[in-house]
Amino acid sequence: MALDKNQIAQRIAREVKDGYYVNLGIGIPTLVANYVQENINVEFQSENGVLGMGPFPFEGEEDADVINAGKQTITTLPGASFFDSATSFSMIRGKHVDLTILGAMEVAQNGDIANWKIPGKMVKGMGGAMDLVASAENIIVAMMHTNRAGASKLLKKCSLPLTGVACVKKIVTNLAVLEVTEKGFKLLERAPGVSIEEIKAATEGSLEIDGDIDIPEMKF
Amino acid sequence: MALDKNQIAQRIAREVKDGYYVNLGIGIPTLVANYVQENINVEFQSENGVLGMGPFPFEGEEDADVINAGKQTITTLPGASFFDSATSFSMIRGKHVDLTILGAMEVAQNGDIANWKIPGKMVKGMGGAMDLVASAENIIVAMMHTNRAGASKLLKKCSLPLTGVACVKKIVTNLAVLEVTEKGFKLLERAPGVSIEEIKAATEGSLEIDGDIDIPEMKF
Amino acid sequence: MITKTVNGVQQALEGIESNMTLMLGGFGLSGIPENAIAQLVRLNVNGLTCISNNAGVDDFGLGLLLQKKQVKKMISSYVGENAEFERQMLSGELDVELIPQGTLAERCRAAQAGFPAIYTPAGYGTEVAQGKETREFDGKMYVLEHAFKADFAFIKAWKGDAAGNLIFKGTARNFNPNMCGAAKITVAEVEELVPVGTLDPNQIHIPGIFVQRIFQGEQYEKRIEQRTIRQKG
Amino acid sequence: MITKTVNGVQQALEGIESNMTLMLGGFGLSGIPENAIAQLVRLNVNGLTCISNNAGVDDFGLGLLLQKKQVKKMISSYVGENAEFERQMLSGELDVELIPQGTLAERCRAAQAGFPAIYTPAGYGTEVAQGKETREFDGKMYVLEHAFKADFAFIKAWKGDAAGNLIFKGTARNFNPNMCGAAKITVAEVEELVPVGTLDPNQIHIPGIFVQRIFQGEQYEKRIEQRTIRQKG
Repeated sequence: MALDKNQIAQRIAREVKDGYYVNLGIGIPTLVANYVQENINVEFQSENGVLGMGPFPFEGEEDADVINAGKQTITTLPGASFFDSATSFSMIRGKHVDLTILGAMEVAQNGDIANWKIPGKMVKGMGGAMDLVASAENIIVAMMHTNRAGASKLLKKCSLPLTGVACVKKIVTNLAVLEVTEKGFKLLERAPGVSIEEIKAATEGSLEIDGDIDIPEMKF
Repeated sequence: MALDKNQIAQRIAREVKDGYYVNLGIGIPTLVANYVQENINVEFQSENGVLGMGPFPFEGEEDADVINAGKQTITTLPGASFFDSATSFSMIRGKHVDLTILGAMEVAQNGDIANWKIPGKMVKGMGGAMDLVASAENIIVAMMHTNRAGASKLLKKCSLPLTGVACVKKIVTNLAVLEVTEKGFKLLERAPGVSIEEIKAATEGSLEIDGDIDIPEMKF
Repeated sequence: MITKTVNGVQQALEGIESNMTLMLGGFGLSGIPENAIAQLVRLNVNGLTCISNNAGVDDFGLGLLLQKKQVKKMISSYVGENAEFERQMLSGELDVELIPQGTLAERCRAAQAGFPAIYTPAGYGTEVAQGKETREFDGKMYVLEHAFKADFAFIKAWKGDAAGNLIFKGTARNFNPNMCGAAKITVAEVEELVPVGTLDPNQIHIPGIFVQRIFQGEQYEKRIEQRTIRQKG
Repeated sequence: MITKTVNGVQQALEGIESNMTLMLGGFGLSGIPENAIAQLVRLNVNGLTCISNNAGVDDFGLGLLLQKKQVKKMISSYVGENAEFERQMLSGELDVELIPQGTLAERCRAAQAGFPAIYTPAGYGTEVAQGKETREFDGKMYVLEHAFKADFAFIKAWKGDAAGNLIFKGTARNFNPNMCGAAKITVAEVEELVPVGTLDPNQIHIPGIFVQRIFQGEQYEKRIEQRTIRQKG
């Protein structure tokens, strides 16, 4: 059965290792924070200028001066720090942030990502996404395998304007976990009960499968 | 009579205007702080990371963590701030410091300055001087008109390795105040009792004199 | 000490004219120069180019200038919370240049620090890099981006003193420090103007040299865009 | 929270090898990583390239490494207070690259911030620019200077916590913040390691993400180079 958004987040949380500084994009990536293993130490960075983000505040404790990049009120944990935007992107551009998790409209089999603009529609902007994908060593995309019209979002080549080139390392969708390799999307795991045929059908880009029988179901 | 070092500093102090942020080099420039008019507001920046420098500390109040670019113990005045080296040179490179006063071994009539290296001798380094002269809008050189051997330090062309090109605006020596113009060193003022002939004799570079009789003696 | 205090927002904005380029601090509605924006509305200057990460919401922040059609061009990284903005952009009334957020921050910092341009990897291979010089260093591609040139920078800080020293609070810091000294005139408004000597010289975020004018804002709404909370217990 | 605390200077310098490139904070003898330098002497690694604004004095700071001939090359802006340095330099034992102070700071900051190179006006038209690319922007000439690449950065801060957050004191700040995160491994030594949560998140000079290892130095001499005083009354 295909995963829901929370399950995608839960699966991605397994990629978050002890000692990682992590930047979470808006949408599914934000949910990842809820599933990080409790016995590891992780700090969340938000590009508007905070490291060591905690949960949302209790009612009445919201502070207009303490928000995340989604403009949501947040709290900070002990050891947190605030800083300016240039310093924030120094952390990102300088590869001090270990893992970036973000959503996408399309990913190409060479790792190109498109997630900021649909020609003809209102364009809201790239925010920090272009800096993040141009710099991060490790980028995981969290998204549905297909769009609302049923078309694959894992493509030979992106059709939408790019956010970054050859940068995505891993993709976790409602159907599968895939790695971007030189040969295309390498299938690593299937969602429980989802067949390889289903994944093949939903993937327009080149799908690399090492021995059909061995693709394991996801573990959480 | 030619000026002594304190008198050179005293004359330069008249160039320090209300509201100026000033960077003082080592040597005669350091003395300028003693002569700034009392009724104007000036702040001294030191490139090692302090704005709002005050006088030396009283005995027993020295702090190894509060020094100037000459490595001397200092104090700070109300309104002072400390910052890192990159920020310090942002102030300098970004033209936020209004006036730089520094010493020189040689100045050329096009405004070139040499003050950091004598080939064949031990070279100590340029410190912040190259950043200062490359960036400052207003650079005044404080120096003796001639070197110990009696040779002019105001030259057609510098013979020593340069610190910066076409940057010096004004020179105050023991003999004269001169402005760097397209035609060369324009004589603005003479030291009290020093003749134009003496200044001509001590200046190897092109000396521009607007009507010999009108060159006034320095005022303090 | 050099004094930067001006007598309120009117004096703070003296010299503002139509068709100028302005930098405005803030991320979303957090840390925006509320009093300066209100005065820009009152002065009714127009044809403005605004460098600001976001464009406010319909009835707050830069949205107030957009409502009155005072803005000719926005240079931002994200402008998604503003219906009037969308209308003007789609109708072509408003010119919009979208640039990566880190590039925005660093083009401000370059102006502040006297750098003419920077090489950043952000936007390489995308339409952001179109028409721009690109260059390889150590096998990675970078885009040359130029320092901004602005007439005024409007900054919102938490505390400040007459020397122009500033301290920011929380994530309301954001672009504000990077815009200080990045325009010809930097105008800082603060929630609290404290006596000189009160701020620890060791703990000043922006030394006064980067600020030309400072005043205490009359009031701050500090509106919250997304009030997210959790339940107790 | 990610913990950076190590068990003293020995553990802090694990992985140091001869022929590495090191960054060392400090201006003159102010804000130098005294404990790390002492350990480098004990470890007797040599062939080191040291990026540091100054080179210490004969019997303190980097001078201790020079005495033991552990340094192959110095990259500094000013090296004037050290007789042994002078001897080694003039005899050709020691390679010295002198660069402008602001360029030194910004080449560190470029490494920290992921910029491959910067354009600075400093040194244009001088021998510092020889063999380097120069370029005109808006009628002014600039020199292309590359980000440093270093193995270790040794930082001295005033206070720090287990998360790696740092606060500096006075002008002992200098190059230290710019070198944090500018090398593969950043080792911070502090006068006081305070409990996590003690430092105000608003007042941290360097967030812990830029620091890999932190420890409290055993002792600090904090020698004064030029003790200048005035008379009372």
